[in-house]
Amino acid sequence: MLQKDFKRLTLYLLFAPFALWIILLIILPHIGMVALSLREKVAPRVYEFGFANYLDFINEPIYWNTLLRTGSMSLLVTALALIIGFPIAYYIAKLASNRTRGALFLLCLIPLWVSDLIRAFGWILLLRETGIISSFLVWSGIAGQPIEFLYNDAAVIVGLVYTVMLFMIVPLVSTLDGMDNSMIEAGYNLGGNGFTVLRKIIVPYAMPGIVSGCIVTFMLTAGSYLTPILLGGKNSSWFTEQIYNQFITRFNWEAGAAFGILLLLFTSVVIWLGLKLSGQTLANTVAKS
Amino acid sequence: MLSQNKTTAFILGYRLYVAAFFIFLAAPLVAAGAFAFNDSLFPALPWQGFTLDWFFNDTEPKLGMFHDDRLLRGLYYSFVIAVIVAALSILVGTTNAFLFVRGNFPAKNFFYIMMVVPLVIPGVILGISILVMASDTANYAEDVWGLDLEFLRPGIFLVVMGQFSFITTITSLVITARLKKFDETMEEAALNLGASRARVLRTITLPFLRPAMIAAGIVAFLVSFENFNTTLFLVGSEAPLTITMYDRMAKVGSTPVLNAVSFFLMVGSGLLALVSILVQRDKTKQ
Amino acid sequence: MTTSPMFDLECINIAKSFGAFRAVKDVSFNIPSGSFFSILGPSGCGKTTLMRMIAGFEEPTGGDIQIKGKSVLGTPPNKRNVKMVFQHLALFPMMNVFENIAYGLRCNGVSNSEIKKKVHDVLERIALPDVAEREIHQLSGGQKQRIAIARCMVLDPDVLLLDEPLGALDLKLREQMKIELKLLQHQFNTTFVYITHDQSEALVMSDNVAIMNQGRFEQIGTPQELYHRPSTAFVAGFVGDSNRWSGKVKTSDGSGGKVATEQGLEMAFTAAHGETIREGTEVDIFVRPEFIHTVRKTGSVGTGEAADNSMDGVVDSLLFNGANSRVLVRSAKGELIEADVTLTGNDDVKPGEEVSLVWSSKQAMCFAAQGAS
Amino acid sequence: MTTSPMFDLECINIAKSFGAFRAVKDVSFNIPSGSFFSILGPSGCGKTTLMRMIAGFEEPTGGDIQIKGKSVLGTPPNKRNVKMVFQHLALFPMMNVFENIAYGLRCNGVSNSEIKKKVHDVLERIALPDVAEREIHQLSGGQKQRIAIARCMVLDPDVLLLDEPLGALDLKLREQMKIELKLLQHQFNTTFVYITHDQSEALVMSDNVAIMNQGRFEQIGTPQELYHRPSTAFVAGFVGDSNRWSGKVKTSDGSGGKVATEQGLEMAFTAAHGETIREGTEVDIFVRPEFIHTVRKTGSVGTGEAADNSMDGVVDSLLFNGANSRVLVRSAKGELIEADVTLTGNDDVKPGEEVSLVWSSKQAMCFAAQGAS
Amino acid sequence: ETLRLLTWGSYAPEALIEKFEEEYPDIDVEVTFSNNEEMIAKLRATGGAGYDLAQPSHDRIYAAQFEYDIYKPLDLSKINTDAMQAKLLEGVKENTTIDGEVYAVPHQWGTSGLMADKTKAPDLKSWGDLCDPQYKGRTSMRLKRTIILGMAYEMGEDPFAAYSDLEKYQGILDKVSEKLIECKANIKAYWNSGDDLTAMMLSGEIVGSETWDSTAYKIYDQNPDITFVPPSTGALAWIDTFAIPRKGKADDAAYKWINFVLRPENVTIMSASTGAIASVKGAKDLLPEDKKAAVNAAFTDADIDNLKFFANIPPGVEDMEGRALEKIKAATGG
Ligand SMILES: Nc1ncnc2c1ncn2[C@@H]1O[C@H](COP(=O)(O)OP(=O)(O)OP(=O)(O)O)[C@@H](O)[C@H]1O
Ligand SMILES: Nc1ncnc2c1ncn2[C@@H]1O[C@H](COP(=O)(O)OP(=O)(O)OP(=O)(O)O)[C@@H](O)[C@H]1O
Ligand SMILES: NCCCCNCCCN
Ligand SMILES: [Mg+2]
Ligand SMILES: [Mg+2]
Repeated sequence: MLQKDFKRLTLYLLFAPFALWIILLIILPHIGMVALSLREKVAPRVYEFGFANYLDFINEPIYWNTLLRTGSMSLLVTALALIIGFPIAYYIAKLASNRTRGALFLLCLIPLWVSDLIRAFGWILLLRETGIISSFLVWSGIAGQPIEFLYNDAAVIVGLVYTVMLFMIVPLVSTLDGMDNSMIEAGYNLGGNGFTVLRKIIVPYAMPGIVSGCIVTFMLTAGSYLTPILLGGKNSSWFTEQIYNQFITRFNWEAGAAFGILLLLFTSVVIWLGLKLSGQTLANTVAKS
Repeated sequence: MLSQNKTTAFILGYRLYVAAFFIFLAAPLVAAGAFAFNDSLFPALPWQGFTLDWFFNDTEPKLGMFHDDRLLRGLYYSFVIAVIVAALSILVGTTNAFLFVRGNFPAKNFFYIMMVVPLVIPGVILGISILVMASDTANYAEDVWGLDLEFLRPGIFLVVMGQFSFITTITSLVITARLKKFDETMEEAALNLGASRARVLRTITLPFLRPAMIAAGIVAFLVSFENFNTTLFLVGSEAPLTITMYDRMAKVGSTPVLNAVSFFLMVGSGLLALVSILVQRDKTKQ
Repeated sequence: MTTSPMFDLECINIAKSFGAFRAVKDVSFNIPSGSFFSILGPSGCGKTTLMRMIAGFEEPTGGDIQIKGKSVLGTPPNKRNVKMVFQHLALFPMMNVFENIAYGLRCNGVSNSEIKKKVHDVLERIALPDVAEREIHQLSGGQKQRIAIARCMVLDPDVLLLDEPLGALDLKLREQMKIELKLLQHQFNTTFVYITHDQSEALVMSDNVAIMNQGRFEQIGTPQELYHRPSTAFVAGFVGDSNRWSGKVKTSDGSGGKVATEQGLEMAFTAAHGETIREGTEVDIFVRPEFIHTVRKTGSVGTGEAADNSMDGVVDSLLFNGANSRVLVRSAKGELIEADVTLTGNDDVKPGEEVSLVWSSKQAMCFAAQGAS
Repeated sequence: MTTSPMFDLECINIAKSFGAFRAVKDVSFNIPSGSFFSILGPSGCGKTTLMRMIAGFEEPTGGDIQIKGKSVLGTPPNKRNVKMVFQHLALFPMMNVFENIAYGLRCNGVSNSEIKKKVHDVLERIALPDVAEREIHQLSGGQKQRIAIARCMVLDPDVLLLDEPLGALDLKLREQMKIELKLLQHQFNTTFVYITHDQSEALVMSDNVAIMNQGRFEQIGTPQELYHRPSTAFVAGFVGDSNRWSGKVKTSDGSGGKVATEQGLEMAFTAAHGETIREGTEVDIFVRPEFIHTVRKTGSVGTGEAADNSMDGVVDSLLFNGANSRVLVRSAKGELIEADVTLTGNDDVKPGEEVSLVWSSKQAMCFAAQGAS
Repeated sequence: ETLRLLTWGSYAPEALIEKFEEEYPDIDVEVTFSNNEEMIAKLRATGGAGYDLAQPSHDRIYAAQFEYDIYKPLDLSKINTDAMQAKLLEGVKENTTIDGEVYAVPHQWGTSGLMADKTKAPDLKSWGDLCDPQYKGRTSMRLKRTIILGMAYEMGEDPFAAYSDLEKYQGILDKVSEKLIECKANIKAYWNSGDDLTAMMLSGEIVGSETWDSTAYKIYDQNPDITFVPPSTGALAWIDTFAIPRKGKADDAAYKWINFVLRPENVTIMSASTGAIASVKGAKDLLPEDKKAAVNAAFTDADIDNLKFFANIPPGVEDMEGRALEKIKAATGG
């Protein structure tokens, strides 16, 4: 039937851009990267198939330590962003009056307005020993001498939490927004106190938003580059930095590709675990925000 | 209203917390913006007095941003790239929305997940994977066929592709969400009133999607504009602004002209964000 | 089968299957020009599917649809002169009222000045002359309703289809729009085909009503015919409230006789329209509450009708609902029987009071039981 | 004011302002233990606000609320033994039925075995013994309704508040749930406070109804009192259908007399309950359709009641609606008057027929007009 | 046409570009700032396309060209080699000749060494002094190969000599890494760019650091107490060169630029911006006054004699050094 042919043709036409996008820009490049990571450099301009790059990773504690460090700090950042962001999201979605709600939400988006670079730049200006905060503390007499806030893990975490906060708050606000206020009232009405209502009603209800926010936050953090480099101290290596180094300063694309695959596997496993533990799926979390 | 049984102290504390949070959000931006007006060669305290030199002065060493060709060129490339990426990603985002909302095909769920996946791949990895594939292809073409596929070498094309590869997920999600809210009977109504399919698309469905497309476009534009991680690996000689600024910071030394650019960007994206909000406050919410 | 062009719409053995599921089964009907025709049936019985076939959104798996005597089977929906008002109206939110109404005209390539005139005219006719420049969200529910109709009527359709257009409105407005819809139909003098699962809508507005059940038409007739002379037990039960008993016929002359319910209640009955019911048949008996008169033991009030059934009982409870109040009477056999009463507030029946219920055998409609029906 | 502990709930001069807007104005009432009390009023009149104050979600700006004789003003909502069924039920979608019902018990620290027993019991009582393990989205609308009630009742509340719990259900289900709610209340024998803007719900279910308008209670009484002896024009107009005229009193002995409507129609009236109406007063007159008897010119049927008002007219149209059919009669002065008729399908009145409408002066309720009321 | 320069920050001052564009109106100059590693990485990714002129240091050309084939041979006849200091020219040619083809000529040279605030750290003289506990938390360095090499000299090794024996070089690397890890506790932060180094130094957050001489000269302008200090084992000298990428599309313009910036009057402008000394004859005299003063404050003739020129990096060394650097970075040193 003509109608059916037309439908089929439309479907193909709609599928084509999707397929081109996913195949050419996502699948093939990743296959290419896997292939590249399985090449061993045996001499200049001479390569062989092998797992040397991965073995290298396993045998060198620096590498996997850095990956673990990156992972654990990313989890920490994710947790902090959730803890700090949840009350804010709740305030915006449930407590603020209709008019302020829009304004507050807009304010939350402000950091998105400028790049990572400028955000980090701003933090440097604030945190450095001769920066604004330290100067203020000295000026106000709270501190006797300038204090260095920059160049340490705490600074990195502050900067990262700042950078990803938005991606935590937006899905939280949107799920909490969809929650009928009477649900919370019912929670109280049936005898729950503030804590019970939070634990048994609000948090479970917001779970898709929480998971969505956590996934995006975690992966943004683990994949970030500028913030840890610019704010980090002497000990703060970040896995992306090592990937960059492999590619750029060591011209070792093969190892860089292997590291890239490892980072991808690592974040995927963490995200997968998170989804399993929270009983959510990618489709009802990230795909919804 | 949902905390009526809490003490006023609790509410006050809550408000203070919210206020503190927004100060936290604003602080680095204010800091970055404020030093644009400091009459000093370094973006640092002490405050040396107010100046607009970092915007308008036309001589070294205090070359203002509007006279700094390299920054302006970066701005221009950023703009061009962002516009192309936004346009492409809206286009594909829209076809994806139709595909997943209207289409019926095997393994639809799986493909839907595939559509979301680029958002959870670290940007650095997207960058290098595309770089690797593009160079391999170009090298192969050169070695085997003697073809010089220059567009596969780092440059604007690859930057656009790299950004497009994950920004399309964002636009797809935004537009899909909107299309899901579309009442298909509206299309049937239009058909019923005598419109052809093409006309229905043009006069009913696309206008309905327009706010989402604009909003998605603005988000795409902003994300592209500020992207660093993916771009870093794909950039050629036409460097967009973030890269230019980074190079400036890391390789030359920053002057408050970077603060001036930051300030300029904040104002610009602020305006854009406002536009997107005005657009989304559309009249089609029944 | 010959087709006579005096019918605006004619369906002949129309059928629709979704896979193995038969949503519409061999439905045939025709609608005289200018009449108000309703299709009434429970949710899921296939009403919308039928209407979508008429509008061209679904292709029938069998049968023929003719509009003004011409088959429209191959005609795409945008070429059929059958307009439709959707359940949620499907007004275009991105256009104002004028543009909504003008939409169909523009599709037909009508000139701008002509459009202006026509839109203006139709707005006058629906008594909303001043809303042309309004946005859709600035209209009230009833106004939207009328705009949705105007949008179709401006195109001068052969038939207007309405799919539960009042479903989304609230109670009060629905009552009001019922009357208004009927008036509009009078005004435009166009054939309306109206879908609903609310019997009161169908009864109040229609010239003819088809009762649909499980993909089939059970009966087509005027509202009064359906109400008073239902031809199947389903129709009797679906249209209007009823006391319903299952029983067995004791004596019968084919069109009436005596029946005893399973609980042992005996009553005189009349066989339903056109049915012949023999002795010994298992039957369903329907008696409408408003035909049961509650006679108080003290100070009896004479009724003007032949009340050849009567039963004593005790008032169990009163469901006071203003003019639609009802009394529940428990018979000696323990059954609850509903009867309408008018409660004036002075000296009404009270729970516990002994009463007689009387009703005419004419109002006790009997249908041969059909398995689990 | 002394408080007697026989009332489960007592409100004394309760008031609530939102800024300058007074949503609830000095409302006082008390509800005897175990009764079904409804608050009926148009949208926005303050019903929900009142209920939220009782539940503790809003603090009154004045007055006192007492539950079982004790003021609960300072008590937070989770400490009040007043449970609430929300309009959209607010069942917790992330918990199954069992957990929904168990929630309140867990909050009270009830032991697990006890919880199991109680949940099981309450499910039995609402006749849904097998749904404990279902997810909320697997329930039908009516089932959800009952679970929402069970969730409250399992906590043995002093008072159960219900805020338009049937609002979201469809017509048929709403009809059915009306009866069911009443039965549940009987079963649990708990005080129900029921909010609605649907008069039929309030009338059918309640022991007592309060009519609320613009933040005030206009009248409290049994459904029949409200229907038959409304104390204000608002109540007369809001509860039940009415023909309504504005007019001026010609002669009066204070409690009744003669009145002429603006259109010149004259009739005998009775002053509304408790009102004294003098000659020359501007009044609103209400006559319910079911109290107007349509008398056909041919073959008159005697009515048992004193019908001291009578008017001739021509049948304009019949609104056939089964048992609730109505006739519209156009009077000689051109007015349309609605009267209920029973249409049997045999020899009914027809449009164009001349009829007399007769009604008793007792049924013509008169209220002194209050400005724009 | 466009001349796309891939060069160091400050190696293309705006004033000079304007002057060049005035002289050659049909040439448009576009600059990308980079560093040695990135130049190679970029050109490797592009297969030598995307740029028309690159300026890697002399020691970074041979291996990169050998492995990735990213440059094209220079046509020396188009370059005004006569103006160049013969010693520098020969040195660079020697380092960058493959199969008889020359791939680079020198542009300007400078050193990496130390800088110190004389008032606060008068005794900071050698690479090792950065690890002196008396400056605890008040020194800095860049975690790149320069500090490895400097520290190797400090420890009495000759790293460049060990290039021929990579095993031996690995030994040196291990030793140096250990030392640098120990040293970690002493330093405030690793600097990444001339920018953060300048900020730390000028604000007094640190008193001494490893540095490029040019950065030190700039700071000297602001605060004459801060001077470049050639380390006692000798400053490390580099020569930044000109090389033409294999797929460069504006060779003529590139040659024009090379000859242009080597003209005496332009050398002064260039040096004012870069702080480096051109490889032309009499270059020191062409330095602008302030730079001349800074250089004189920093260098004695003995220091100049003691310069250690970076030697060609053989393939594989980058990887070894990279690993050592990562190890240092990852070590927890306080
Ligand atoms: N596209 C479809 N595919 C499969 N089954 C369908 C489809 N459309 C309708 N049905 C089924 O056909 C039956 C009739 O559906 P239809 O929508 O016509 O009912 P309806 O009478 O309009 O009901 P309602 O009053 O609830 O609108 C239903 O059982 C429905 O599930
Ligand atoms: N938090 C509030 N702030 C300001 N005004 C309010 C607030 N809550 C309710 N109101 C106003 O108080 C009035 C009464 O509202 P309420 O919700 O009690 O009405 P209701 O009788 O329940 O109406 P409905 O039947 O529509 O639910 C309304 O005019 C409403 O706008
Ligand atoms: N290891 C080689 C360093 C080359 C430095 N060139 C420095 C230019 C700084 N502006
Ligand atoms: Mg339907
Ligand atoms: Mg309400």
